[in-house]
Amino acid sequence: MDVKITQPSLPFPGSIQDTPGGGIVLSKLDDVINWARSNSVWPLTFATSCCGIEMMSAASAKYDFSRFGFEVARATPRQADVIIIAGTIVNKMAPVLKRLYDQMPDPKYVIAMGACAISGGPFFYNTYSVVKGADHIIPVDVYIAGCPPRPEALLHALITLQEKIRSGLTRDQIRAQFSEDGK
Amino acid sequence: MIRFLKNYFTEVFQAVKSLFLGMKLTGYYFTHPKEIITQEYPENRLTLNLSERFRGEVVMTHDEQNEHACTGCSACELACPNGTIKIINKFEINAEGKKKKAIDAFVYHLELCTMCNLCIQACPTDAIKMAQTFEHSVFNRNMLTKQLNLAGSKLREGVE
Amino acid sequence: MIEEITTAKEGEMVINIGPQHPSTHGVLHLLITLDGETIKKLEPNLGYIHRSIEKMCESLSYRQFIYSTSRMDYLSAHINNHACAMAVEKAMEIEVPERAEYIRVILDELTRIASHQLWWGAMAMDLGALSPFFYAFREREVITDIMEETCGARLTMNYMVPGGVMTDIHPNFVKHVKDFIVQFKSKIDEYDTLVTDNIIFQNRMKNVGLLSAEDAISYGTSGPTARGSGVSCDIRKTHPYSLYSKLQFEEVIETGCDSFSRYLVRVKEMKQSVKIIEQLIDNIPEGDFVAKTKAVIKLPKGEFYSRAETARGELGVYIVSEGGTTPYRIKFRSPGFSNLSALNHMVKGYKIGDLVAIMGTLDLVIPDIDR
Amino acid sequence: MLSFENISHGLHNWLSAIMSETPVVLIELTLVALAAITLFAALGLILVYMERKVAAVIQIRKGPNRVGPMGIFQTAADTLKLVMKENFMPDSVDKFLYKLAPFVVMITAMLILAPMPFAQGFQIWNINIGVFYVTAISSISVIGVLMAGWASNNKYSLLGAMRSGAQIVSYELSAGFAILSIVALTGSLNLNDIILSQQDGWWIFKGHIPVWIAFVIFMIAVTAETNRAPFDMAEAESELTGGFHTEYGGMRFALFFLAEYINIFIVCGIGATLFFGGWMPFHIGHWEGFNHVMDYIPSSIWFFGKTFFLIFVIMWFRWTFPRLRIDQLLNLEWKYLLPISLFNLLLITVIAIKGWHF
Amino acid sequence: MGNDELLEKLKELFPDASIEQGNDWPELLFEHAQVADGKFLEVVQTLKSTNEFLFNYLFCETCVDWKTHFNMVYHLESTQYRHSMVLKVKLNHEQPSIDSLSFVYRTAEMHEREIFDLFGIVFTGHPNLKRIILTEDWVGHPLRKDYDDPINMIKL
Repeated sequence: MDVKITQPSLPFPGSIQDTPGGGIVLSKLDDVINWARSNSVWPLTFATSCCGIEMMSAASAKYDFSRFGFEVARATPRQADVIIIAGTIVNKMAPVLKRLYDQMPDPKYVIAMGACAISGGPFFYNTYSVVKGADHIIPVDVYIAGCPPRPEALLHALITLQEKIRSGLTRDQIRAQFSEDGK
Repeated sequence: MIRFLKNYFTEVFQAVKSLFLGMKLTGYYFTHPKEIITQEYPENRLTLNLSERFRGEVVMTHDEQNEHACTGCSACELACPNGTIKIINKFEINAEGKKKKAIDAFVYHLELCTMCNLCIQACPTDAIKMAQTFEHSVFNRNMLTKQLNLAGSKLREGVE
Repeated sequence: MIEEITTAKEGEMVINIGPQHPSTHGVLHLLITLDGETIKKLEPNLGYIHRSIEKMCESLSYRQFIYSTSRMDYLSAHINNHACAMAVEKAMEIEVPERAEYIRVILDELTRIASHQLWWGAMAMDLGALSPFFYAFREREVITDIMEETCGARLTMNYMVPGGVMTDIHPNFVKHVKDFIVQFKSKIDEYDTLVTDNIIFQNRMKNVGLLSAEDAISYGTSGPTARGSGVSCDIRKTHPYSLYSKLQFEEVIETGCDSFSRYLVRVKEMKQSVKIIEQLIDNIPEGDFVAKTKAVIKLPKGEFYSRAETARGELGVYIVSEGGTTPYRIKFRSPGFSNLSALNHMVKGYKIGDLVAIMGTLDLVIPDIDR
Repeated sequence: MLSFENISHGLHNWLSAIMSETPVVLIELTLVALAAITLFAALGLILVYMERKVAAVIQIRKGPNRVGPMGIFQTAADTLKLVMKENFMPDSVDKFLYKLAPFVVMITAMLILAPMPFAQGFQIWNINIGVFYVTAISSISVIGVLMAGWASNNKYSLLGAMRSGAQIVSYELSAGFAILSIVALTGSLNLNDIILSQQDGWWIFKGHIPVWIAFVIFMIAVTAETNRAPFDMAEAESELTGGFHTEYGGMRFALFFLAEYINIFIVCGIGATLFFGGWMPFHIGHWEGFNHVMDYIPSSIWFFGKTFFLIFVIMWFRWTFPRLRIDQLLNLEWKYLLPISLFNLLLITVIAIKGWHF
Repeated sequence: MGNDELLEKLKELFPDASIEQGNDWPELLFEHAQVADGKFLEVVQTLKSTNEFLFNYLFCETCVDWKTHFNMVYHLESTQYRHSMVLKVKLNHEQPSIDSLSFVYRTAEMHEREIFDLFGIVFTGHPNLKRIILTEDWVGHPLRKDYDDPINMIKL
């Protein structure tokens, strides 16, 4: 029996946008700045639970997110660009997360990694202390589903985030654009 | 005194030796780039072979007539520990004029799913299975809520 | 909100370590009172990852609650699942097929190796050496690949079900495990060269974080933390479960009571785990991988306790059943919680740098502590 | 043959020919300043890139390879991003010191560049007390670190700064004694004279075992002085999150970051000058033919080659060893390195007086 | 010591408590009135220091809410003899309180803070009895059966 998968897999983010001028030589200053920002995304070492281990795996030699320049994990939010919410956020942690986010200088990005950070995931029902999605606390740019997502999935999310930074669009704009495309 | 000096120098020598051995090991890796084990995602996307058991997301299998095997028994919904699956049923009137239960929408919340495989185990008709996809990154959380049965799909004949 | 505690005496300084701090391996919050760099007092503040698993499990069926325990101590997910499955099996008096037991024990020990490897890398990273982390993950990735091939997930497998395991092992399982053992044995010496024998490392670890045997028992520590203090507490030896009574292996006990002996216990345990796997891998018997169970599991009325030795210590699963399909009350006695309680005792009088080393040797997993 | 010496002399002659002396000096000063800043930026980028690549290969991974060929623009992107980051200041900091600290650190790093002989006859300022100048100026950078730690109003920063203060002040002693041993051998404080004294062989080969000991002590001390692992007490990421620069972000953090690498370059440059003859090619005694062949390699390549080799060794340390504890660190200095270097200096003085070196 | 022998010995020692063989270990159940006024500490001290028992390892301490009463459950083990027992104390539901064991078993300090936090049981004599897991301003004790939080808890 021939079977096909119902959901067409998402188009790969890196392949959507052709950079004019073949890569590095860009015309506008904005583009140069966005290029720099997108290629230098320093994460905050912030992990609450299981997804943090997959984040460590993504840093490890086999997956090595340093290829994209992400390996400069900063322990202090003052120097970080992206906060990867790797794990569940509970009510007690929520103010701390908000504070960490506020301490980061602009421009800053947020990746919600895994089911817990997106929506509370396994702890959505019948729990009294779990925040049902980190985007109730801070705005999230990219969501990765999975529990926990593979290291490759994290890399995919980072590439997706790079695409967002390069496009120079705000969160709402890029959401609107992608909803129109029907993805 | 001599023994003390001897011990002292042995200790210093051992210490320096241990440091040197450590540097030798890292030096070995520095001079042997073949030890590098990095797999370059996304360049290796096409050759990336995930195990067939890898649980990436739940999908419903459809054949070429756009038919699936889900009877809407909601065994998966019951088996799911955290309400990832919602089955909305409708009643269809078939050729013989009988009312028959069928799924209207098989709603799957990928943002909640923990890939625990309990729904697949529970399914009596093997209508759903785990796919090996993992590139689920989206800008909008709503896009993770999916309807697994394709538009206009029907229950395959003979599946009860 | 983190509040400044202003009860410090003259000349003392109160520092918040965490909830976001690289060496707490998660979101642990420690309030430490310092005199210069010397720690006078330490008070842990938990709950930054308290996900109310115990409350949640009260509304999950006995098949479902196992998956949530993978998220407790995610580095010993298999062993957690094993303990839960054992508790249900004990209550239901299910006979687990021999093949399932073999698979379970092999996977448990692989999990233990993977957990200790991650600990080894993270511990070295805490002490400032960054390369060991990458070498440790090289071997760990091999294990996660084996897990993924057979169980379908890399970290939170949910592979053990009441009565056995979820699916049969992958056809390549045996071969890949053997390959791993060969690779592991050739690389384990590097661990010693790079870290164990290093003079800086030894100076950082020896005579630091002393925990006497009496204190270790009184503080309820278990696992390598207690065994580093000379307490025999390996559940696999003292209360053998599954196949462990038939296996030849040694309980690693070091009597140094300091950070270095806790370190040695873990490194040696990896070798013991390999020994266990070697005994089993060639003899996996044919047969069912899961016992026949009813679709809906109802536990008889009563209280059931099962103990298992995770990579961090003794995990207890205490189920109170009222005879229904869901537990009335479930309690996970997590090893990290008790081990953490000894931290205040261990760090008094040491420096901040030592605190990091001592916490490293306790191998804390915060979701395991908070549950 | 095109060399830095010819270029600088040519430029000077050309400028002198077309205008009077004062504008020439002004123009030359501007040019030197521009050149120094450019060199700084370039060195910072190259060293950070080198560090990341060395780390990657030691850690069996690939390292940055996306941004530009082999990832060579990675650090450029990082710098640009840091420059474009929000220029924020936490509320409760001491505003003046907070702003000043990164510049103090950066400017001291720049100042030490002055007497550095990059190539034959190519030096910003041929000062006759060069060695003294370098040791004096390099100790100012600790003030910048202390300022940063104090002004940040953060306990981690304060601890980091205090550690750094204790560490740099103590390790400066043995670094100083190691430098002095070469001064004792050459009898000059002028860096150029020191290089010229190595015409028939570098001190590391001429000076017997005591110079080796001095060199090892020098390497340990400068690793500590530049706050590099295994002596990165001041930052100690796993203990103090970021140490003295915990509260810094954006451009100000970039200045600290760059200054760290510039400092490494400078101390390695000094080390290369003192022990490996700076720009002096590899000469063996009076083997005229061999020496002549070696002279064909430009002097700037000799200097940078040696310096980068020493930088690599320091990076190698970093990616191999765990960090020391603060009290062990001070013990190492006061109980081992300082007595040894004092004794060693005595030995070298005897060698110098008796003329026992080659 | 085997479970049967242990059971006998315990019966001898505590004739007024109800003792039965549980699924794994002997279970010793006290009513709260039997161990009030510091008697509980005596009982535990006896169990810990009697040469035949030496229950020096408290490996699990928890509480069960039975709606009408609470049951404190202590799992004790002897690291020397490797025998274990379960000690239970019935507490009333209105004002549950019991002596703290934190000076007998150091590990009890953290466990009791957790139980205080999640069940609201007051441990008299505890050195530092305050919430450890939830925030200080949390209302209620979530592991009690009557706990309800319509805002945070979404029922499935």
